[in-house]
Amino acid sequence: MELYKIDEKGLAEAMARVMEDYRVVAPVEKGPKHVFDDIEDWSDARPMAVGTVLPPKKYAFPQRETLLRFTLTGETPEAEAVMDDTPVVMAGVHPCDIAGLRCIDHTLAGRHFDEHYGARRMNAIVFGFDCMPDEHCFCTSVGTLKAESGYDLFFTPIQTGGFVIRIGTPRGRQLFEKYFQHAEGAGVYEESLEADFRQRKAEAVTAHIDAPVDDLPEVYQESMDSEVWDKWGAVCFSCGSCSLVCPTCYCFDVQDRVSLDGSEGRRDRIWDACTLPDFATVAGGHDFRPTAPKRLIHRHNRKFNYQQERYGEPHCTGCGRCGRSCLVHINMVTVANELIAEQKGEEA
Amino acid sequence: MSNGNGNVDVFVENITRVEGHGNIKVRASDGKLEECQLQITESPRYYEQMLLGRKWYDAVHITCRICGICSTGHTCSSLQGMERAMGIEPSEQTHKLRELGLMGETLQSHYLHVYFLVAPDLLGVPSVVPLAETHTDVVKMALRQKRLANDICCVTGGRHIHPLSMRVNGFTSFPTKEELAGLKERLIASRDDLQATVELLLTLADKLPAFERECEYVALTNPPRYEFYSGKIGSTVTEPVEPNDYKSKVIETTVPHSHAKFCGSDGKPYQVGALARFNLNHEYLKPEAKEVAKTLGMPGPSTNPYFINIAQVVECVETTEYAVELIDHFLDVGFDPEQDGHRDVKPQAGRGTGAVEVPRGILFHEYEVDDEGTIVDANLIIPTGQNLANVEADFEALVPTILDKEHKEIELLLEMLVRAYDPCISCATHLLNVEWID
Amino acid sequence: MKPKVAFFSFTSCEGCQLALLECENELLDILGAIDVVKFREAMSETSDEYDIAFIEGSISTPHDEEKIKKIRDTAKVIVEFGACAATGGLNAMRNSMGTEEDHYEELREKVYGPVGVEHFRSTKARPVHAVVPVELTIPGCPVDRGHLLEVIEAVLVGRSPRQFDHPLCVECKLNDTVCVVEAYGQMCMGPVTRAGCDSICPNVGDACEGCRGLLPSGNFAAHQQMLEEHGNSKEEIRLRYLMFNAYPCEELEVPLP
Amino acid sequence: MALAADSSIYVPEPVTLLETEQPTELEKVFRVKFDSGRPLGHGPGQFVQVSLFGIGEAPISICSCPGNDEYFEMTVRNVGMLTNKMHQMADGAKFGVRGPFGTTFPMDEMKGKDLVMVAGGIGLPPLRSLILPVMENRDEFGKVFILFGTRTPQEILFADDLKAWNEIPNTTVLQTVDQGDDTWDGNVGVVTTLFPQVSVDPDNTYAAIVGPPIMYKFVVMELAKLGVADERIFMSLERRMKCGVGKCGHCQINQVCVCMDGPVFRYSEARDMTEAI
Ligand SMILES: Cc1cc2nc3c(=O)[nH]c(=O)nc-3n(C[C@H](O)[C@H](O)[C@H](O)COP(=O)(O)OP(=O)(O)OC[C@H]3O[C@@H](n4cnc5c(N)ncnc54)[C@H](O)[C@@H]3O)c2cc1C
Ligand code: SF4
Ligand code: SF4
Ligand code: SF4
Repeated sequence: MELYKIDEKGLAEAMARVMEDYRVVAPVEKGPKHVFDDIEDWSDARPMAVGTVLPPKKYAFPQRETLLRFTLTGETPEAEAVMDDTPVVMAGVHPCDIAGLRCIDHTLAGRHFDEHYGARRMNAIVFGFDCMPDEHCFCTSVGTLKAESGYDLFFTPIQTGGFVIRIGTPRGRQLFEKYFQHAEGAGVYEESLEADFRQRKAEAVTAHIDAPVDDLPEVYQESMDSEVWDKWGAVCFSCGSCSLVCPTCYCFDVQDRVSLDGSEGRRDRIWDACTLPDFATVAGGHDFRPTAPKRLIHRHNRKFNYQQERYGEPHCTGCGRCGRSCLVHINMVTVANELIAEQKGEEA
Repeated sequence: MSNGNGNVDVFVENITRVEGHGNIKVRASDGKLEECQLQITESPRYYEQMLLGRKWYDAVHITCRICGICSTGHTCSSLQGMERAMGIEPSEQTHKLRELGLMGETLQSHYLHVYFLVAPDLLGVPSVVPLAETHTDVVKMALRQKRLANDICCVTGGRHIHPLSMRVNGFTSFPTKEELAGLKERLIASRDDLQATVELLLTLADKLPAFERECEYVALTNPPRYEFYSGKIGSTVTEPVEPNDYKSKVIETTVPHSHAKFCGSDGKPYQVGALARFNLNHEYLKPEAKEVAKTLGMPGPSTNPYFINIAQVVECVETTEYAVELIDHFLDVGFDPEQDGHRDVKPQAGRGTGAVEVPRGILFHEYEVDDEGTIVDANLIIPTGQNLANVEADFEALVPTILDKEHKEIELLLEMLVRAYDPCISCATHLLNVEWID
Repeated sequence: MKPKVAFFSFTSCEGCQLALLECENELLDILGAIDVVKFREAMSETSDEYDIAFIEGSISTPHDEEKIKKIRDTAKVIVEFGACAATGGLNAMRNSMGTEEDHYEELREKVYGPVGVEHFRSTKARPVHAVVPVELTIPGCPVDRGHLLEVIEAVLVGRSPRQFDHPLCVECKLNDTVCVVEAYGQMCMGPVTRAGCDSICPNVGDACEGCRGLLPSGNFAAHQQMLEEHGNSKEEIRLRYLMFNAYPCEELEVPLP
Repeated sequence: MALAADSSIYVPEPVTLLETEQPTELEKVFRVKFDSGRPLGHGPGQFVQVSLFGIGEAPISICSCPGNDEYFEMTVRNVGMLTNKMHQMADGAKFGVRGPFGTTFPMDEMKGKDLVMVAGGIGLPPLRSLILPVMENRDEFGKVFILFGTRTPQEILFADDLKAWNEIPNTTVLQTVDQGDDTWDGNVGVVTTLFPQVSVDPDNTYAAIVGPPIMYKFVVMELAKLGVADERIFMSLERRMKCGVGKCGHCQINQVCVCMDGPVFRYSEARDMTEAI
């Protein structure tokens, strides 16, 4: 694969030109944290910032989205699908979030293709960026240290300044050729610098799951009755934060709104979360997951068991967001390690 | 009932189109006034008591709930009081942004009052609802203006009612450039609407009764500014005093009839609010506002309480222009989070009083806190409370002159008078005595 | 037939009625869809026939109690409107200052001056549903405009409005808002408070004070412990719970630190 | 570069309500046809998403016989806002339908076998879309037992059908109510109390179950006692659903989505799913 390099200035110039033609979003500062937001000036972007509140999935699958608009005036109500296919360049998507998008593709772009998601997703241009982990990141445990695909362009910072660039798609190549005049070809040396960065990144990861990710489905399947769930369930607020910030979660609720004169309306979908009370309640009041431990079991199993078994990859990408946002310190690594330890204890 | 021979017995229960619940009770026989009361029937709310034992940071969010209309004013006064109590001097940026919020609130309250509460009287309809059909353009304009005013409060305080981001010694968040620029654009565009309002009022101005009564007027003064937020407590009678010395100006007396604890300066009733501000500070109005005052036939001080409505329109112009000025300032210098100290407040024992001009007049919040920032004493003095004695004095002067009128007309004139003061009874009840009339 | 709607105000700041008047962009549409027959704050005409009664304010005097019962007899639908009506709101702060009638006499005297005339009695401040059954609730101090409009819409369409049986944290996340506990260790009530205000406080960097009321499903013990971990004293946490939620604490038997 | 899609899996197709019938206080049967004239083309056990603009959607099973090109039928219990609105609809009303969705009872596999069909309450309508084709091709199946339990005699659905089926040779309809009254002289007790009357060749028997969540465990125990293998027990599960097409996540049980991988499951699969029953 061809490799290129670009310095900071060249990148800024290229991005300025991209911004003339495209909507560009990237992590920006918000208080002491970062969020993905529209940018007009590349100097506002913090493409390497880890732990944005929400992952960039919100551009392919927005928090609130109108699916249909309908009119109620005629004899037969009429509905029209609402699609948004405005291209958006997402700059600063880290390997974990690239994996996150792929996980959501399995469902939303799988059987019964969701055109609303599809329209956005296919027009979401991914400028991946490498990053330095904080104490919540655990990409090395779930195989997302490095993105093999899923990006149009990927930027890794190198010690000599600037970035090396990899091109992941034909679309990426077109964009590269159109906007990145200041990039130069790179060679073995830069490749070693790239490897170097990744090496340092891997070493900086401090949170680790104590078992190979392929073993996890079994660990979780065997742990349905573990006391670990009761322990954490007892402090869980059932606030849904963990699910809502997760790059692989896609559950949603659907709500209709009608204008006050009753003539027209819309059908919206809004993110929902399986950790919230009543998520699984049906008519008659029966709740299939009535307690916090039961809901935690479901969420954690979705990451390392159910979806992993179904689609062949863990649906936790090691981004650490759920751990950062959980105010009672429930996180994937702690829970996984407790389950693993418990089973090792049982075996021994 | 008036029979045209000097006997009057008026009882208006639950005066409409005022904030909160109040009754008017007037009785006269043989041309002699026997009873004359503005009764407040709102349930007691115990705000001052509820503050005791709470922390310094809660005062603002509790007291802004005293009133839905002037919650920004309560917020500003509360913050000033608490800052003065704990010896904190916030940055100019903080003061100016609060002022912008206050401008929004003054505008929104005046618009609400003029269009929704007073205009129906002048146009001879019972409420704004029928106006939606007969005067659609006026109503739409009113809604547009009110919306703009509300949005100023929202952009500065984070919410239209009960501001959020205003804190002791700063703000938890600042407006964005886009928000400010948007407001400015709308404010400038609103000058046309304002002009239309002035013209509308001009056609109705002769409907405002001619009634004069000399009294003392009290408002913040801070030459050469038409002041709302800082300065001293000025008076048309006495020398100005510092807010912390408010007690030397505002005396709380207990009157024998139902309305105990009326505030009187030197024992006499006085007036606060738009007309008081105008009478004290009119020479410092911006040229645009001065012009409007002239157009509306009130170039200088007036003693006609019905003209409070005119003063309000003049203030709409003044606050619009001042808001534009403040926004220009922020667009120019931006916000510097470094200047904000709301996250590093260290409680300290002390006593202090805040004083700001809310739409209905000067509002005092006095607090005493201990060295852990726990509130040990609180005293809140609300404009409507200060005005009540004056309203009754107006009644006493007015009623004998209108005894020969029809009952309905007397009732309307009295109601209009009460409404002119724009009393905010939900505020006032935290201190007023109450008498329940069933 | 347009539904006839009446607005009533009890012990409150009347900010919630104002919140309705503040729906400037929608007000004309609302007036087109409903028939407002009583709205003292904005109109003089009135009628005693109505289908839907919006109630603002707490029930805090024997007279209030009588009045709300009369309204219940007339209205098909009662909407508790705003924190004071839905949870007792700030008014209920005084409930913990004592429960005896005498006590209120004393309080009243302190605040309102010496007794010289007939004061009317006041009782504990209670939400409307503590006195008469209600059909719908729009909590919040003040009510959220969006929620208010949604309920009006739902009533017109014949849909049951959303209940927001989940914590406020949900809306923080949907809004990409920085958590004020995570960022500043503020005393946020969000994890145990009913959502539906679009996380308006955290959005501007302020902690949720719980004005929409405690969630019956709230994990109060864990929440209080979490707040303590972030450096807030037991007393501060207790006061925070008793600010907007004095009545719900009683109603839900919430353990307080 | 832009991918333009103007169709959407969430757009319902217009249908017209032909007629309704109200067998019980809470339930109404809706006969419906697509305005486009297209047949629904459902299999036994499938459901549709009924869509009322302004209110929302709800999954509702088809209770009519597959293969009917004229119309299809649904039985709806009035429990909430959408179902309530449906109950208020007049003949000729227009609304929306998406589907059919979900898995079916395996008619072909069942051919030549004895059948035990167990329904509780509103579980009978979905089962009816299996019973009707079985009855139409009655000689292709062995013995058929239909067990139906409701809480009260007033809640019995499709009484005429039940009676007619019971007349068919080799077919037994057994009914029970949780609480009897003076109108009722039949069996009183939960549906499992009917099992002693069932006699089938267990190695050659298929079972189908639809009912309230609590029912499944006990019915499965009875079937096990009879000796019916887990592989030959089918059950239709109910979960909350927002989309019907495997997206919204509400109906997920372990690896599967009830809307897409179900609602009809083979018990040998459901058995190993921790949350299924
Ligand atoms: C595959 C399938 C087939 C079904 N077939 C039928 C049928 O043939 N006849 C019939 O009457 N009912 C059937 N149901 C149940 C029916 O979908 C619900 O009763 C209906 O969604 C309730 O909608 P509502 O708007 O009237 O009630 P709502 O007002 O939405 O809700 C009432 C209660 O139902 C819960 N609820 C919300 N959505 C659902 C949902 N999708 N499923 C279950 N509960 C929900 C809510 O939590 C609430 O507690 C079926 C359900 C499924 C999953
Ligand atoms: S695990 Fe944490 S973030 Fe998730 S619902 Fe529970 S308390 Fe909220
Ligand atoms: S489960 Fe947590 S760590 Fe894993 S991808 Fe989701 S938010 Fe990130
Ligand atoms: S700020 Fe408050 S409401 Fe928002 S996520 Fe944090 S704890 Fe929850």
